[in-house]
Amino acid sequence: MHNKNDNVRSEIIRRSGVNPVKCMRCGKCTATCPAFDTMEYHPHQFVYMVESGDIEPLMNSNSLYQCLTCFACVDRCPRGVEPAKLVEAVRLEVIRKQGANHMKPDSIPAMVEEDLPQQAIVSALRKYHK
Amino acid sequence: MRKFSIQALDTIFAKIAADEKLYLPVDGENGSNYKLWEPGVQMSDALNTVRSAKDFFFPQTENLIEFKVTGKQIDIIDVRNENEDFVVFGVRACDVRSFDILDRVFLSEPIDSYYANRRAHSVIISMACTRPAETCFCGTFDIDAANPAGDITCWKTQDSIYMRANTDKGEKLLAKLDGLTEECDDSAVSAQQDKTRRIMERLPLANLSAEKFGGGKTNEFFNSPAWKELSQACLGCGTCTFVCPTCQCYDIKDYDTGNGVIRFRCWDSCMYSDFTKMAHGNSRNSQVERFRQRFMHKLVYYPENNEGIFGCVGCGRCLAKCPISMNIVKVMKKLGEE
Amino acid sequence: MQRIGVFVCWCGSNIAGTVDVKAVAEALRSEPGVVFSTDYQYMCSQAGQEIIKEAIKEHKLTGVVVCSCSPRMHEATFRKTAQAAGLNPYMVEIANIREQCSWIHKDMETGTQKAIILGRAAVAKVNLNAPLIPGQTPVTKRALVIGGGIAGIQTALDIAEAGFPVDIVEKKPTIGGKMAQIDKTFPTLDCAACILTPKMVDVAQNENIRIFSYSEVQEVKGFVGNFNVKIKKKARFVKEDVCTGCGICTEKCPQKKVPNEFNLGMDNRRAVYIPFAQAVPKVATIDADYCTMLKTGKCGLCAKVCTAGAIDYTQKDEIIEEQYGAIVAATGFNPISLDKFDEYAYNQSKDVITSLEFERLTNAAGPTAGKLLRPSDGKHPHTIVFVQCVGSRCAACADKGKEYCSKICCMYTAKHAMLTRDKYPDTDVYVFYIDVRTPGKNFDEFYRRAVEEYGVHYIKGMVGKVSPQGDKLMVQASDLLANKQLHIEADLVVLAAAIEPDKSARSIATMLTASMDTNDFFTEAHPKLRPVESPTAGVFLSGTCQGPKDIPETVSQASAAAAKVIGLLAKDKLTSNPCVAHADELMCNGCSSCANVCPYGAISYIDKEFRMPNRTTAIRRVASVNPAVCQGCGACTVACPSGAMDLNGFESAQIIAEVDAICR
Amino acid sequence: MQKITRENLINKAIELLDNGTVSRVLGWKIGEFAYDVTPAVFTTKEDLQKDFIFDDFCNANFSKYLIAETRKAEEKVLVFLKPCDTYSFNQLLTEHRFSREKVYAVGIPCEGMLDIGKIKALAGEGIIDVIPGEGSITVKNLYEEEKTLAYGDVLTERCLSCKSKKHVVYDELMGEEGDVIDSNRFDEVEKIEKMSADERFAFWQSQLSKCIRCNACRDICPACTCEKCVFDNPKSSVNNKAISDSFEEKMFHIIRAFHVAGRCTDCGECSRVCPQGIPLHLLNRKFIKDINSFYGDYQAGQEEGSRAPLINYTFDDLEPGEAVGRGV
Amino acid sequence: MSINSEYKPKIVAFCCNWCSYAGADLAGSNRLAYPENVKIIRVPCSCRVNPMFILRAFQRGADGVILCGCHPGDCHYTSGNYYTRRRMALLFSMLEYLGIEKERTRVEWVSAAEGAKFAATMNDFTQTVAALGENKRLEDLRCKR
Repeated sequence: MHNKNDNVRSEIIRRSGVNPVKCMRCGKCTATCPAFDTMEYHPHQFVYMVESGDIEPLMNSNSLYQCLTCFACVDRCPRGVEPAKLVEAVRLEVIRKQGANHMKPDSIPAMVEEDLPQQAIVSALRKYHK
Repeated sequence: MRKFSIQALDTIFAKIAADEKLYLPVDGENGSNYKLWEPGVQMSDALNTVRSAKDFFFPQTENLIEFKVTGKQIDIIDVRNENEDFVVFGVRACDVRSFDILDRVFLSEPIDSYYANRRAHSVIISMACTRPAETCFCGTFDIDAANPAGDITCWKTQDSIYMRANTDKGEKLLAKLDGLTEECDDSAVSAQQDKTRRIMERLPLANLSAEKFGGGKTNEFFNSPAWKELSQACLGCGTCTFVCPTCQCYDIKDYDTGNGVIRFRCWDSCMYSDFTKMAHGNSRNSQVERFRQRFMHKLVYYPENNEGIFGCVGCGRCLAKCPISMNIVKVMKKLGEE
Repeated sequence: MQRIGVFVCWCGSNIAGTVDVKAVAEALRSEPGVVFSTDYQYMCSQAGQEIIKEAIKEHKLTGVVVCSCSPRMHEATFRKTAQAAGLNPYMVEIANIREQCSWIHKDMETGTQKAIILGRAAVAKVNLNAPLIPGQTPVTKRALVIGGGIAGIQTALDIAEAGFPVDIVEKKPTIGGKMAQIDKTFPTLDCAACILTPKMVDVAQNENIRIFSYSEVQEVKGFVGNFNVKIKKKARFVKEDVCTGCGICTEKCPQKKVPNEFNLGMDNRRAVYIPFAQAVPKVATIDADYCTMLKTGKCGLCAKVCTAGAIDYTQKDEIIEEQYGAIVAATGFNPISLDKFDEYAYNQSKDVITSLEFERLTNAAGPTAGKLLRPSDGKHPHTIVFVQCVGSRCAACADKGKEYCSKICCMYTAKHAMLTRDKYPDTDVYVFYIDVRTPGKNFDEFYRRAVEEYGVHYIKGMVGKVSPQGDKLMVQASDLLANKQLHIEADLVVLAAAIEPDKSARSIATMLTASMDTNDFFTEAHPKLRPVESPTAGVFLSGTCQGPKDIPETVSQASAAAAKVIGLLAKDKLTSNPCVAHADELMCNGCSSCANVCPYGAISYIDKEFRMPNRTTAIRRVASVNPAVCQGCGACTVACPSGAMDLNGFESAQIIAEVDAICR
Repeated sequence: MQKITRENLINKAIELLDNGTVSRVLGWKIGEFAYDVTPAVFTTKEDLQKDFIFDDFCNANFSKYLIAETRKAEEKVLVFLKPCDTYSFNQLLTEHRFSREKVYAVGIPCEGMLDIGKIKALAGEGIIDVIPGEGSITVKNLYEEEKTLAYGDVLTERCLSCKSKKHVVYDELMGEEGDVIDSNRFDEVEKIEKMSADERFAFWQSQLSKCIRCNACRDICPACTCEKCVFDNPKSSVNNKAISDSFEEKMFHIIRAFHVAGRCTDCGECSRVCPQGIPLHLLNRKFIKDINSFYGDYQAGQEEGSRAPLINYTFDDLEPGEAVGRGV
Repeated sequence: MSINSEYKPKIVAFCCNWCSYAGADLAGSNRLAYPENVKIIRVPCSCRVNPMFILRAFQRGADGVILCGCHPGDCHYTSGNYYTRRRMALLFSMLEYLGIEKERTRVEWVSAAEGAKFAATMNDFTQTVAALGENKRLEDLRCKR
């Protein structure tokens, strides 16, 4: 069951530093997720699907971009699984396949607004800059 | 008598060292000690080495035999390696005499073949003293520092070194150096000897006499009350014994290596509480008795068994090294008072 | 020279699977001292032990090496075997070739080689073993139970029933513990008070039991059979033997604003109080932190109204010293603090409560006289959300929760949900769970009744957030099976807080020299085979101080601990472990280093006359070890520079021989 | 400041003998040469006047002699203690090695003792007289040569980094009391700590390989007072009489230093008496330095009855893993 | 020094009976592998370990010595491991001062419940020691014949 996407799976696990096996399926991540409504796959599903190597659907899902990277799931998880990091890792997998950078450091000053949290820029750069 | 210029010293050493290992006193951080000569090694000018020359024949530890144990099988392994020729250069008169004293112990029946082999394979080149120290008292035991024994005797002057062979071994070695030395008379040597002997007379211990001691004096000294006073500061360490050129006591011990046993002998000291400890305990169970043993041996027991020759050569090492400055001179003076 | 027999165990395939046992037996046969060597499927079996016994007799063995499982498992077994064959039991050593070898190595060659080396080390040690004779010490026939909850009560009653005197030390003014605060018990729904209070009365009336309430253990010295304990009886400013428990003082006391800990602070009591009606001893206690008289010297009302004249403002803490043969730890548990779980708003809303608080809210003697009302406004809640595993199974948050499962929450939450629905059928009850764990007699049936008969909504998923909005609590949660996020408007949220050992347990463990695990639960001597004993001889474990437990389990463990204590107290003499330190007087110089490091005070000094050279004598100060007090740790052996101090069974020479054998 | 002289000490000793306070006097006895001084027990006025000496070579620390001396008789023995000797005295009392009641301790001042080894190294052999001067000594030899040497160049190693001129225990003090000194005694240790591991190994290998196992360091050491040393005890499995492998000397010196760790007062006698000139005090000082930095300053012998660091602990001591890798 | 992949250092592990030996047993029960070069010697308490034993192990050819005891505060004998901690801190510092590689000695606190930690510790220690190569600085050549 785990072998179909083993390479991608282990790469995601390596990149995120997350051990999805630690998950005890309590769903607290999903319960706490502010983006739940817009997401196709929810944090606990992310964890489970990565664990079972079912990564294709995740890569094709818009859920990747609905995650706000707010880390609520990371904070609340009683087992220290850190689902957001998995989402991030899958997102990177998609971005890296696309090749070019979507965002360049040079373009950042133009984006800076007073109200924009710095973390958003950092997250965006992480997401869209290879 | 042969002589050569002091500048040729290294050439002479190289010639000797070409065939045999050559050892000589070399200055180190902690005074002079015997080292293997190699090109570039300088001979020390110090009066004497910190450790005595007895190590050459009677090293501090020496493996005698080994047993290899495999399960319950024991194999005996011969590890002897004392059959190599070597030359010791620059031995002082006192240390040369110490070899005689050791010979009388190790070469009398039963002969200690380890010691005997080393002696047989050695050539001793002695060096006459010119600048004795305040601790020297070889004269007390009729040793002439200006005319030491040995296979070859050397005298060192400002510019030259004079050599005289005393034995066949010495002749042979000297012959080997023929091309590098020249024949000479002994006038320079005599002059130096006279000078040295005059200094010897002025030494603080020049008048120390061993007359009162010797064989047959056991009863006279054994029960002297002086021993208690003399020994009360003694720590019971083995410093005097281990720097002494004539102390010859050893212990034979087995070292279990885990794979077998190495049987070795090592110096022992009669100052130690477990010296000659036997099944019943210790025959000398207080420091007074142990202290007495060492000096009685040097001054009474040894001469008794060896035609009056004393077991001390007056080298003065123990005077310099005893942590509490107790020594044979103080013992002789105190006992001699009575 | 010893005559050593080597016995290599296969342990079925446990050892033989990765160790060539025949080769081990063969290799060890050629070790020095070994005269016999063999192997067998199960050395610990009757037949295996017979082989050892016969070999001891036939080959006149003086030492035995068993290459088998861990000595922690069967060392005692094989020692007894040897003893039965007439050999001193301490002439037996175990080479651990299972846990340390066959179980961790996969390769036969590797396993065999290592097993040989481990066996060799054991042989090297036995070569230096000497027969050891255990000492004997008398047993004080009295037990101490620390903690007066249901565990302590049951243990004390059982011991007392067997005829031995028992003292209970309880730090609160009454015994009863957590069970006294509980309303009903699962799965039978008996009233907790109805089944507990008769036992409390039994305790009070039992001639063999003394209760030291409002007391703490202050110091424990001694050892199994001979503990010397100092108990601090805290001043309660009421003469216990005079107070009739009439309660007049508790009604007249003008200081009314003292949070009532029995109701978890949900209502108030007076500065002088009796925790609850059925308290044992039923004696008032003055709370020095709140009493005006004690704080300012002005008031004295309680003394005036007390017809018995029991009030004594000058009372001081009292130290009682008593001897005990055995000590039982029954220190119990507490729910963890939920202060750090911001997401559940426990600190923000009065209507977010713990399960224990819920018990008090539903209890007839509680702050609401048994009516389920919201603490904030006293209204009846219509929607109640229960959250399980709050702080339990929490591996990522050691500062907040506990990694272990608290075991009892599933069942009491089902009980709460069921009782709520039973009494208030108009209430919607949700239970959020990760797993529902119901292993126990009638447990799953109970849970299913809650779902099937009482219509409790069990939802697989966790609550992510509770946010107070107006007088409601917005509960955001996930329903994992429906893959939905739920938003429930609740009136009351009940959190099943994890339980943890009582904070006092750590210091008590230190006094008892009993070990604890990283969660501060007492460690049992063996998790399976000696679950009610501490590794420290004479110290026993009862109830939740050893691990989370429900009431039936606690009671059975309490009785088990009592049985162990009775077994101990029934003996007139105890044989003590002979593996103790001993000083070689000839070498000892009396410097006191050893006595300074001895944790048991087992070393004293005597002036002894020694024969010196030449028929003189000298008096020297030398160490002397009390073998009954020494526990054999060996700290002294290293503190001693001369090597005069050595340890039986673990002598320096033996350990060095093992080192040599291993490094060979 | 009045200088305490030989005469002062002799008079004090005679006074105490005469009034029956003591029956014996532990003092320094004049020897063959200007520098050779032997510890001795004096019982009469005549002996004291004839042989008692107090000069720049009175190195010997009498504390250890008290163990044997106090066992000999019921009467008190008089002992003269230099400041550093008093620390050893206290440490031995802490370890119950002799009875305080049997000793009358007189503290005497010390301006530092001289090292004959250093003098000989600078002035050569053949010394017949050493004449003390102001800040220097004049050495005369057999060859009618004279040399003046600065005090600082010939002080013993331990006196160069003297830790205290204060007497921590005495019954009576002669002269004025000094102070504990902020010494530089750890400089040498730090120098070694700063070397690379290879250099450190090379340094100690070369030093320790000189050892001849004469046991002088152990036998002079006031902390080594075991009735029988483990290295002499055949039952200890580590006994050995002589060095026959480089391991043995390491074992001996490490264990010896460990056994006296926390008890060593840093009196420096070990290095002073070593016939091979091994700086053994640098091992002991390493332990002292570590103890000070790991567990807080501790001076063995400063206070009678104090608990040595190795028989003590706190709950938050540093871990062994944190103890290494600090100096380098 | 070239690191031979076949090189297997000899490791002596002193384990206290109550915590670490039980931890090792647990590692065994859980089948958590660690190198066979680790050999365990059972002592009642870590405080039973004399520095002489450690030096002895090196003398006899051990390449690394590790001492395991209960966590500070958990000692079965209350205080044993506190003494161990001081003794070993000083001993290890001294060995380092003498130029002995500091990685050859280690103290690790392993409880009876920490089978996994025991195995991980032994794996790590063995690797560390293997990287150093043979113990040359505290060897006794007589024992290597």
